[in-house]
Amino acid sequence: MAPDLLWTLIAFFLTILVLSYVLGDNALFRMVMMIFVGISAGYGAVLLFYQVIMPRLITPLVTAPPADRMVLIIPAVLSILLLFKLSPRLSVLGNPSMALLTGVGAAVAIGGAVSGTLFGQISGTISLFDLSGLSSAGSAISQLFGGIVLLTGTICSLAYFHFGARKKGEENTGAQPAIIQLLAGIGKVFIAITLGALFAGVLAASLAALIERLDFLINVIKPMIS
Amino acid sequence: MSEIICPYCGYSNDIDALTCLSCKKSLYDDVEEPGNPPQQEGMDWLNTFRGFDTKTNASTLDLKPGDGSTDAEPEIPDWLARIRALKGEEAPPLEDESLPPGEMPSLNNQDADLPDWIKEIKASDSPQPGKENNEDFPDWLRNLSAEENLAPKPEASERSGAALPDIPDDLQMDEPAEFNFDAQSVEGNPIAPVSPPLDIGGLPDEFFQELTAGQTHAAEEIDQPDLDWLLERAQTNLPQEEAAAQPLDELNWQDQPSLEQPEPEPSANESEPVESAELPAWMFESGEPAGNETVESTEIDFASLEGNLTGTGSEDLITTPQEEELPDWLLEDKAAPPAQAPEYLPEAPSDVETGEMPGWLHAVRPIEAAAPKLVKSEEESRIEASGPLAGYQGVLPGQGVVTHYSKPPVYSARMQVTDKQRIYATLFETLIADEARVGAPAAAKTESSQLVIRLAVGLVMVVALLAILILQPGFAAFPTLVPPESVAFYDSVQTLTSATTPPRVLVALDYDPALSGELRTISTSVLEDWMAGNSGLAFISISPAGPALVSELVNTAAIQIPAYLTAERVINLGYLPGGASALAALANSPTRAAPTTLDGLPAWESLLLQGMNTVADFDAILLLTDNAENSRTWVEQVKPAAGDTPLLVVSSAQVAPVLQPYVQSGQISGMVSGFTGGAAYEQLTQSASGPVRRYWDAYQGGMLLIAALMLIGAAVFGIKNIVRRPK
Amino acid sequence: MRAPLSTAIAIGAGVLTLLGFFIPIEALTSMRSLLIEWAVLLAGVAGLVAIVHLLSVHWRKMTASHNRSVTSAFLLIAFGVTFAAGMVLKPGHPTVQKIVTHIQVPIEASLMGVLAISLTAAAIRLFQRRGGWMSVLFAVSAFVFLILGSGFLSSFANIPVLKNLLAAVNSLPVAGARGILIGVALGSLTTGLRVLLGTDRPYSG
Amino acid sequence: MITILGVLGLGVVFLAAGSIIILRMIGKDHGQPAFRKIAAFDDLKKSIGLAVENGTRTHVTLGKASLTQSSNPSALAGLAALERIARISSTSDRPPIASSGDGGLTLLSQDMLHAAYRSVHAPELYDPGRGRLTGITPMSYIAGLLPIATGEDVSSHVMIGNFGPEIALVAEAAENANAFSLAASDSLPAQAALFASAQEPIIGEELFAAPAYLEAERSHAASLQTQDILRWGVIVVLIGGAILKMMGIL
Repeated sequence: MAPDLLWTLIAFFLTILVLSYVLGDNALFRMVMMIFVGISAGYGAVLLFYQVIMPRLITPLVTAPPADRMVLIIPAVLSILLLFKLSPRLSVLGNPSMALLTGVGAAVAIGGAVSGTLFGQISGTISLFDLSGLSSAGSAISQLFGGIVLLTGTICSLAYFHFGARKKGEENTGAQPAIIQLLAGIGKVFIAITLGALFAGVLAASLAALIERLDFLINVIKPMIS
Repeated sequence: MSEIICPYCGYSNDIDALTCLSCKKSLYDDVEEPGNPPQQEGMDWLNTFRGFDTKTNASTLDLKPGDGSTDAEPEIPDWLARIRALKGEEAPPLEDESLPPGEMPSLNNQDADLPDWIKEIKASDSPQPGKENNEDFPDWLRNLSAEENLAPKPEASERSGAALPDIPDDLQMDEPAEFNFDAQSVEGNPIAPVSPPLDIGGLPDEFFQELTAGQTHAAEEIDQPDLDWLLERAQTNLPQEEAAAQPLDELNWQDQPSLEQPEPEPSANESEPVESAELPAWMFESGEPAGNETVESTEIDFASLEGNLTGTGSEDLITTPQEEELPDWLLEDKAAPPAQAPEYLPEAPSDVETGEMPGWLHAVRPIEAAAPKLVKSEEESRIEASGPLAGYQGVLPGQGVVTHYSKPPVYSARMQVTDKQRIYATLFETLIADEARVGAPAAAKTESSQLVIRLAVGLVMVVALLAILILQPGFAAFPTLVPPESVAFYDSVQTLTSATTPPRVLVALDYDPALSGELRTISTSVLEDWMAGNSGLAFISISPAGPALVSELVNTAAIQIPAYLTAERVINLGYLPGGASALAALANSPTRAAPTTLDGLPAWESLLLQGMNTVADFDAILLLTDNAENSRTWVEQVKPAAGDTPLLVVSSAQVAPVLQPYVQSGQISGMVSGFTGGAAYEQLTQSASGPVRRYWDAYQGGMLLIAALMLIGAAVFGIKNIVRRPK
Repeated sequence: MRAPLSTAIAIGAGVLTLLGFFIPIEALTSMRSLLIEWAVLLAGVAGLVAIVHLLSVHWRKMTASHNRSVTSAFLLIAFGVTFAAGMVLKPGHPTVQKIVTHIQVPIEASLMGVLAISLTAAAIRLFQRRGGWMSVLFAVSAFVFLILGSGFLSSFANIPVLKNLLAAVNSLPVAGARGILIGVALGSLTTGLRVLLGTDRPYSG
Repeated sequence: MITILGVLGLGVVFLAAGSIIILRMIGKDHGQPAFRKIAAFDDLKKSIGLAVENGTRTHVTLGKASLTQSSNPSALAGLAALERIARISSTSDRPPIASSGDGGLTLLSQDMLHAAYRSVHAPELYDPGRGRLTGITPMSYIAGLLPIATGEDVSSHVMIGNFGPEIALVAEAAENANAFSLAASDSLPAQAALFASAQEPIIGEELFAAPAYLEAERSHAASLQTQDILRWGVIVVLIGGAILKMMGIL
């Protein structure tokens, strides 16, 4: 049997077994899931070794000039300390490595949130009100109208998430001021529309995947039949 | 994966292990120890929750025979073990307690409130004189009674006076909102009642000591008549719904005035041990042999105590501690060798001296007050008889729980029921059983309907799509309305590929294999156009599986452009780990972020990438993505570094709405998203045999089918909701 | 204070990276790049450690005396074969890539296909699970965008009113998306800051 | 050279940090601030309590975001919630299990469980086997979650982190197993999928409120208050910016 045909048959049967989940959870499906987890972990481990550990640690430690090697000693030590996480007793030794990872991760997240999303979305919303360079009054009005609708939606969606509530003595009433309730009510409408649109998008993407798989099955069976 | 956590080393042991595989210590000694600190941890809502539990959580009471199976034994939660331990500690004094005449008939005060049929039954029995005499109680006990009678009492009397069909409602009145099992179970969540498996191992030794002590007392001191009233009192101790739900052969209680208490009253229950030695005639009716009675009374005392401890709850309706339904552990404990009893006996004299706290007072003290003291005094009083610690006081008992474990004796519990009683009982039982089963069928119904819907939807969709894919009916018109972002995308590609020098494009592959079906289909046409312009393509993958997907994608696209030399014009920079951070590094210095090819060769010295140092040196950046977050990072961190280099995006339909703002703000120069975008692009390129065109019928058919199914579902369940609302 | 050394490292590394993000001074930006490189390396090592842990968990399941999990054996075998092949042949080798394209891709794509069915079933049962006008709006919006996404209406593109209407409807989700994204950004900011302020110390195990 | 955006960014960061510190200090004197009711979190509390009472398990899954990704705060919020849940349910015979789709997160979840048990003086309850990596790719992570959803006596699933829409498969499996599921993600497609399939979906920013609503440390409440302050700041900037842009000043 040609190797390509063998690979195709493997893919064919795996597709069938996974699609059998439509009929309900079953032992074969669970078996395939475990194989899948194992294979992806194996491939991931190989990639991590060849694409991360080797080029970023081992190779430079061997080939880099002495000055760079001195710098590399720190991540090397931290990496070794991280290996202690495999032992419940000694796992505390890996905490400094995890601390560095968490600290840098938090900073990256803050940077992305502020300069990326926050500023990006605010400037994106404001730019809708840039009426300069519009040819006609009609287009200016329509853009202005569109801008106002989007601005209202954005503001109300933000207001919907307001957490603060009134306190009666020590008791949390959970009630919010009327104006926030009003804005939140409008915000809910926009959020529901957005989630609905995204849901349709997710359905479209997954439907495309289903169609592609079914087409694959047909293409495998067709030659066998004919 | 069922397991027991070792209280000493925390090792997860198998469900039926008695000793820890790791530290070899018994798993059932004091298992609740580790659990103590969190209770003081100030989690108010959970504390109140737990507080409710000991009063009302019926699921903890579900003493079905099957539950006692040894397989399930180790699964007993600690809290239940604690409750049992407390019950065990309270048990012995009940045997030798005596009650002044005034106490018992406190239940009779409610005659007026009773349903007529119970009054009828009562009329056939000798009435009980006397009233509840609280003066005889110590102050703290009076307060206790007062506290426990606060809220429920008026409602109780009011409701218990109502017609029979109302009774089941009453039974649920004390159930706190948080414990509305029926409501929860309809939602199919874990709040649906669960009967915890029983475990003798989970119980502290004191429990067994008390049990054996209890039996010894029962055997030696309690004479026949006393046993009868104990039986009656035990039954009255049960919450009303428990008693009411007893199977027919257990319903002799109905002709006992003690049962005229239609509402469980903690205070009444607690004061019941304070009964007169001169018991009324009706109390002496018994058809049972002494031996049986002895044990039976003890058992039912435990049951009644359980009633006291766990209070009422909808589950109590179907969990009557009748003889054959008594859990194994209870029967086994009674079968434990009495010889051991004296050694473990607490300092509770069999005959109460004047001025000392009588046994019944032990029994009715608040559990919190009684339990620790009892355990302490007992441990302190115990003197080791043998071994190296011989003569020492307060040594922990050596016996493992297993030594108490033996096959329980079987007791018969025949009760004489008249036809009239049988009719009432059946009626009562049916009413309550229906009430108790409110949640379960609803949940089951929901679950089954959910599975049926899923199966039906699956079959309909798969069959419909297969039919369309096989038949290719061609009913779906290719879109004529092309989104502006797709037009912008097409224009950029055309402009760059028609230039004199072939463009060099950084292709970022940022999708998982899950969506490769969609993205490969869309991007094949796009790549074909780039290849037709002999563009140099440098692929970099953000997802781990990306490098493998690259070769698949390139091979698929190259089939249509045989003249394109993939070996020279395509380079695979492999996987770029690190997500957003790595993208930032790529934006700063691509040569440093992705120095080698997938094969480990120096990438930036190759012919294709020679002289390139920044992402701005590329003629275009093509992002193939199904990931909203990474797309944002590309827009927010890589695009600024790329300067005028256009960022073109081929995206999955699921992220299109998220990327729309960036398209509007011009940060994304052009976008093709989903099959719709792919179809639009193929329309613009006038490609007659594009991959999207092949799937278009199935895609449009599938989308319309899903929309139709949603509409049907909304109509059916929407109408159902509207119809249900008035109820 | 718990884990003072780790807390100091987290705060120090975080603050330096953050400053390098906002203040484009050579010293800070290069320090930021260096720290990010280290973080990426450590994330890779952490990935390997976690994979070893995953294997140990499944080994325990497989060798348990009770409730033994047979499927765990498949996981371990699949891992062993893939890892050995990958280490020997390297990730770029066609055979290793075939493992991805002919085993991983079909399984993932099929699961995505199953998701289409699960989501359709969930959408059908939406009103059984939860009522309220937000659900109604969600369902209406999903229905409308399913029709739009199917390209069914684009056949009527020659109607100008419809064209403008579709354009307006298509831009509506942007408003809600912006609101949610800004909100998430605010949450990310405060959550990240809790780590940099040392009040959240997930690494102090 | 320092850019205006850089200065603005730093300003926002310092403002937020200062606000968290001050509100935290104020909170010590004035007690827990009042927040609006979010039914999902109330149901979560009940569900955890009942899991403890019934001897079943609570499962917390933290998503697939790498710590080096900008979407990691959702996982950090999940970790804070995990710590709280581990404390609450440490009395259970079946302690909670945590799962994730990233190596770093897995190690942090183990650390979190360890810290939680130590804080309730029950370090012996810690078992690293309960902080698991279920898969290294997004879909294999979900594939590894399915057995947990259908087995292991889990009665309550808490999904807080960065997921793809495929998390709906887990929500569905949980529902089939009659388990409670609360799901929150910072990813919009996942939120949409979960809105339809999860019992208790949490929308957008509410994800970051989980620790505060589970009565975790004072700083969590302070950061929620800070979010509110920044929210209204952003709203003012949006309105002001729009007006200035329209007038051609900006």
